[in-house]
Amino acid sequence: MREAISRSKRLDGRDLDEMRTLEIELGIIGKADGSSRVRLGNSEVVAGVKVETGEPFEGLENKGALILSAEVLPTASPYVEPGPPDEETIELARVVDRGVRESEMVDLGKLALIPGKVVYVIFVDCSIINYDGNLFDASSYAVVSALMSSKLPVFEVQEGEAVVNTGKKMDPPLTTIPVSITAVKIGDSVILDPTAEEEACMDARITITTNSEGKFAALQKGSTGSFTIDQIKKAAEIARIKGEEVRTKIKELTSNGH
Amino acid sequence: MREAISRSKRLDGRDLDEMRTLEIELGIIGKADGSSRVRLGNSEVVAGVKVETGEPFEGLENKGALILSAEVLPTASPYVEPGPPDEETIELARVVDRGVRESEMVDLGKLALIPGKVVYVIFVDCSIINYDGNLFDASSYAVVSALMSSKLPVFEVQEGEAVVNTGKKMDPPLTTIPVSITAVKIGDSVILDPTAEEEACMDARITITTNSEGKFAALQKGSTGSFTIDQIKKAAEIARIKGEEVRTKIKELTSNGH
Amino acid sequence: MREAISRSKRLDGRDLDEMRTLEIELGIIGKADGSSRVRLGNSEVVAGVKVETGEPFEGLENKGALILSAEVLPTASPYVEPGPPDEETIELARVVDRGVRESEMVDLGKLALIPGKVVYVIFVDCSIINYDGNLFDASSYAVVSALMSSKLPVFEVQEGEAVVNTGKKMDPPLTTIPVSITAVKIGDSVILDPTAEEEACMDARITITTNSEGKFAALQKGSTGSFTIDQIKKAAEIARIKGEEVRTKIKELTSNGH
Amino acid sequence: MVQTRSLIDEHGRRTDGRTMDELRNVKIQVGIVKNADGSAYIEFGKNRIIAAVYGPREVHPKHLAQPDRCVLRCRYHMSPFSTDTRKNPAPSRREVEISKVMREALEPSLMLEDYPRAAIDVFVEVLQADGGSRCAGITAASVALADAGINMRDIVPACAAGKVDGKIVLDINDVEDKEGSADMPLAYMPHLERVTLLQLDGILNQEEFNECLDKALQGCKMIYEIQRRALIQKYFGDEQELKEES
Amino acid sequence: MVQTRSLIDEHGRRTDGRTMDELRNVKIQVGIVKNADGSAYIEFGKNRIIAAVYGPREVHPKHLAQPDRCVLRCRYHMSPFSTDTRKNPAPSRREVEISKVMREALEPSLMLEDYPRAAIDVFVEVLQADGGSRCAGITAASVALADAGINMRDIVPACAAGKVDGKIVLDINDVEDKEGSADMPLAYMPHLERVTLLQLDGILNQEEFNECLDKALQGCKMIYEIQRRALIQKYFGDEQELKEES
Amino acid sequence: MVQTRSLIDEHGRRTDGRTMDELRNVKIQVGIVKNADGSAYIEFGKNRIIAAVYGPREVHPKHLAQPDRCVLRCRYHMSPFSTDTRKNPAPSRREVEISKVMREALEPSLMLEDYPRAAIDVFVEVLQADGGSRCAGITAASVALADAGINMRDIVPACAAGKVDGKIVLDINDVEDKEGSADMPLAYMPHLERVTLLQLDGILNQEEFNECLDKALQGCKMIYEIQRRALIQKYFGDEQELKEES
Repeated sequence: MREAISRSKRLDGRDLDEMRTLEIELGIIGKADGSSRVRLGNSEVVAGVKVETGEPFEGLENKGALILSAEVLPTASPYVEPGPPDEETIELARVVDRGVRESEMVDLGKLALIPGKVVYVIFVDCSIINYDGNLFDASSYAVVSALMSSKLPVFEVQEGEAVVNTGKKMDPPLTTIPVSITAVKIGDSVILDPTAEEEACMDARITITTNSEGKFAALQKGSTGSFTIDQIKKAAEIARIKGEEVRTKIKELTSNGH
Repeated sequence: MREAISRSKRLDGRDLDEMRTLEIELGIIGKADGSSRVRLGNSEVVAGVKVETGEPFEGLENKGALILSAEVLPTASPYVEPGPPDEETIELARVVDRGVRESEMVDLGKLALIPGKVVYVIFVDCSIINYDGNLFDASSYAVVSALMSSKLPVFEVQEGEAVVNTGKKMDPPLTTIPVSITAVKIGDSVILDPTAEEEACMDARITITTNSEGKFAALQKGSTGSFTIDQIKKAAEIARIKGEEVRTKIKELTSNGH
Repeated sequence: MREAISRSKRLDGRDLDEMRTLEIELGIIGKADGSSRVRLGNSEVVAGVKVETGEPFEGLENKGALILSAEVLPTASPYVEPGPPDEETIELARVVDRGVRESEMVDLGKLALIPGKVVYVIFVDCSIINYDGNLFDASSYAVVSALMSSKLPVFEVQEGEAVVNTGKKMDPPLTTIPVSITAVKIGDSVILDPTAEEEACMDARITITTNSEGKFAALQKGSTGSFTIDQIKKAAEIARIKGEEVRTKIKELTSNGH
Repeated sequence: MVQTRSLIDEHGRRTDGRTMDELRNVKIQVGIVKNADGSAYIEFGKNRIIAAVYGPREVHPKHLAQPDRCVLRCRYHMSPFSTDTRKNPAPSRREVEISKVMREALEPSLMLEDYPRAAIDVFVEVLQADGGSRCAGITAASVALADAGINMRDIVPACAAGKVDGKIVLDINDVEDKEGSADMPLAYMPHLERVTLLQLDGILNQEEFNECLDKALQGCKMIYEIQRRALIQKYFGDEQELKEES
Repeated sequence: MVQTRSLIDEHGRRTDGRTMDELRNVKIQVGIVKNADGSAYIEFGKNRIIAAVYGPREVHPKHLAQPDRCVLRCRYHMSPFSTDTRKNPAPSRREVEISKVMREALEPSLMLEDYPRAAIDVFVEVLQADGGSRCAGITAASVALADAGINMRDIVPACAAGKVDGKIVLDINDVEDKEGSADMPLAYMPHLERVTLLQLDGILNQEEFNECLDKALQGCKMIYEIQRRALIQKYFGDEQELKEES
Repeated sequence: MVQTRSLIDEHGRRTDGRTMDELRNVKIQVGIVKNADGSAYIEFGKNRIIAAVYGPREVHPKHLAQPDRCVLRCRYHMSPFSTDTRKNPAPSRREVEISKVMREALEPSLMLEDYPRAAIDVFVEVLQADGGSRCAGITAASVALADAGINMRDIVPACAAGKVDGKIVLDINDVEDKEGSADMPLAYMPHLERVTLLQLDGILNQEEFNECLDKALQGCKMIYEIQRRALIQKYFGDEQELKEES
């Protein structure tokens, strides 16, 4: 494969900078306040949004809380062991979280109820059903589209500081659409949206998230190889351009029926 | 053994539908609000009831909470590893719990203090000291007799919603006596109250709990074999009849000194 | 080594009842409310004091809470596995705790804020950086000197039972200086302040803590050997005498810059 | 269980419009998890469940291998967003118990002696939970095992019956489970005529008990047909199905 | 420790009516856990404790085996109903420490070199806890080890002494432990004359320290007699005991 | 990130008095953990961090060993007293992630193929945490690896740049991390000219992104000098250093 890639060929016929087909299905989990099933090639992720009330995080007393988790289900590949999240899954969840959080996609400042005491708590959980590479982007797109399609319960503060669910629903206060683009280096080539096979022989990985204005919001270099400064600057530029393409696609796929 | 059982003989000379001797000793744990030591043949279980106050379960705001746990102590057999409860012990605790809960033995509706906020919390914990088969029934009888012999502390709600222990004691609000009967299938025979040796070669197990009216309240098929529909209907009938016998025995053994 | 010790010689040239050099550096963790780095020979421990408010312990409603933990860092020796504290580390933390607690070094009765509800909570945590024997004494000296050098935040109870940090600092209410002395038996000899090498061939260990009045406050026999009654009485006497020497040393080392 | 409102109307219709003997909508898709050796996705009422099978394969750690048979392992797990209130992702005691009875419900249908020293893993993920998720999970898992090509003695459909407003009804949904008075899940091998899972929560007299058992059995036979069609659909396509039906 | 009320009256009687040198009631039954290789049940004041021994037996995992001696393992555990407030069943740091000192208290009495590559497990379950449960547990465990036929150099009785109302007293109970000013548990091999466990909580001067140690030692000797009788009772019955006493 | 007060004054000075391109005080001591094969202590602003290396050594459990290379393991851990509010000693998700990226930042610098079947363990303990503890930890760990005599292709310095009050500045401290608008930690092998760690939190446009990257790179080169001197100091003493500088 390394040899093929050095000649700008990929096993599935894609160009080096070509993403796989992205499919998004919304609302598949009726019990969730928002949900999405994303297929990026053969990688498949279901994300669900659940909204409750709870205490704010320390130091962020006037903001709603956003809590993101991921589980790579043992259905996803023969190599997954059921159990608490391992190092890689923790990194995955934290990188996806960082894209959402640092881009300030959700305006958490609008989700406090009683500052310092009670705020909206938004759980976004990802279940990875099938693994065929690039879980960073697949999970990120699932989370972003689940949030975009979500309807939050409207809570109200009553006298005596009781917080009640009014039964009404509202759109979440969203400000931007963060899109992550993951590239991996194999030999001297840098390719986008790697499959499981490609990840198995990658030297290094880089995931770059941009917001709707094309600004960078988060970045994570991963794996045990290294990049030159130029490779990184180039990857950033590609992430900006490809990110905009994916953003357009996500908008299109999530606007059906909205 | 399979051969002997097929000729309606058991190693300990019992008939196929004969239970082992049941002994019940009450009040052995003075610090508990109720306690019982049950010997069913060589299987031995100590159960203790502890009553505290706490929050109700979600969805059951107007009811006391009943929490049942079991530990198979490493004293019980050479094969027990100390540690958190395994799959079998969790099943054991949940099946015993189901018999008590579904028969509504304890009228939990009478054990709320401040609905939605503070209720009686009844812990019933089983320590299995020696294992010689049929822990389901031995633990169930220990739990039921510990509850029957228990005296609950009387809590009172004072002004300002403070809950205080009055120092008084009361009988628990009991409505029925659930009795479980466990049968196992070995070859084509169905035997009651299996020993450890018999369990080692069983194909399937069924535990059926009846209440004082002879109605069915809970059932659990276990192990990797299967039953015919007729075997189940017959087991249900036997559970009703034998259950009544055991109920009479439990009443007799727990009435001493009351 | 056993043979040398039987002739009253130690590998590092010390007398049987001679302690190694004790070094104490205070205030190295500016973010802590008190801190200390102790070197006893090549054993090295950092202790930090953090003060918060919280609920009192059950049965001790009118007292501040003192919570002591220890971690033997994997830096400390090739044989330490990272992970939750093992049996030996739990014993270490509990023995150091007992010396501080039973001597009533900190007058916890002065650290309640709203009796039964809110009290000062003093965390003292030890990180063992390098292991060369006698962690009991090294950790104990680190904890005691960190407490001696600590400045506690002053909390105040305002109307409506709100507890606020005033931003002021106060000395902790200390009553005595507990000092532990650890002796180990190798063959028929009893030696003080063992190195790692000496501990590796010890038969039994005894740690005795005295207070500033020379009274005994805590004792722990450890390891799988045994002592005669006379050996213990003698060890107690030595602990009193050597304890006073170490106490003088600690006072001296902690008074610099105070 | 608390009886708070009428769960069956004057026309014998239940809260979701079903008659007493009617199943909820059940849809099974075979082979939807690309990496698995076999898989199935089931919609059973509002249940949304994926079952994936890996194996027969090597056992890790090796000392768990059996010299004369295959080890069957089973995990029933609920995604955090599957329930009304968010579920903690760590396995609950309930999930541990269901994993056990699910394994015991599937094991009699498998020719485990054909794969000595190996293991088969069945992973059941509940993406959305409605009443009867364990029955739906067993139903999907049995189809996934067939899809994986495991040697089987029979397929295992599962279905519950229960008591609601004093009547025995088929296939208890979420509301009926919470507010009804009894729930009896059953798994049954239709050709071998054997019960492989049976549980009961709630009060039934002897007559009701037998009626409930028989009704759940009928449900299993209906579920079996749906399992069969889903497998035919996968392996022979729509055409074959039409031919067969004609 | 808090001194809130008088724990010794004008006649030198303690809260439970004992004199300063009196043990609580101690009763030992040998061999009560059917499956164990050795076992004992002890009532020591209000303590109700079971000790069971399994071994010598194979070690799992194998790499823990020692080529030249037997591995001794020990678990001290409290049942959830054993204490005034319900105890969480997960082992506390206190239970971990007591398990360790208990093992170290028993090990010197055992000829572990006689069983290379094997393990002996001692399980001590506190069904009801009173003051001195670690001493009662060691006492019962040592009898259970004898009952299991393990080669022993000595039996290990254990007993505490302490300081209450300014006086050194034998065998501290629950109230005296909480409200008294010092507690010193001791385990002692009476024939080898060796201390195998010693701890101290609370303040004693040198003189009191020595008095306390001597008093606990006397307690151990009294406990030893009770251990001996319990073993004779088991193996030779009442008759033998009567003969011997005559 | 919240912008609440001015973090750069009219003279271009930051809250701790530094200019835009100035590092905090960095001090490295080599070889301070006696038992370790290599170690370093770093003070980096208010960070106080110890890095210790054990290995190359045998791998436990053995099945983790690699036939053709050494396994590198890395733990980043914070002492409970290292942070403003006491930190729970159990490893947080943040610590797990940092342990991973730290390992990946160090691995390209090591000739792991020289030690087949072995393991090298790097333990980084944060005694006091300030902004940039991961960079300080990598910096110290790389020195500790050199001190352990591991075959290396390069040393790995690490340093962050970020955006504060609309300006790109070097080496973000705690306040700037919390109140600034972007933080970009970088680890860089100065001779091989390769980036081994890069992260970004916060908003930057393309130009700022490149500026930030370049600034962090300059920081790494400055840190590298400090690493080099610390190692020379250890191995050749002050004299050598003076000679070299003259």
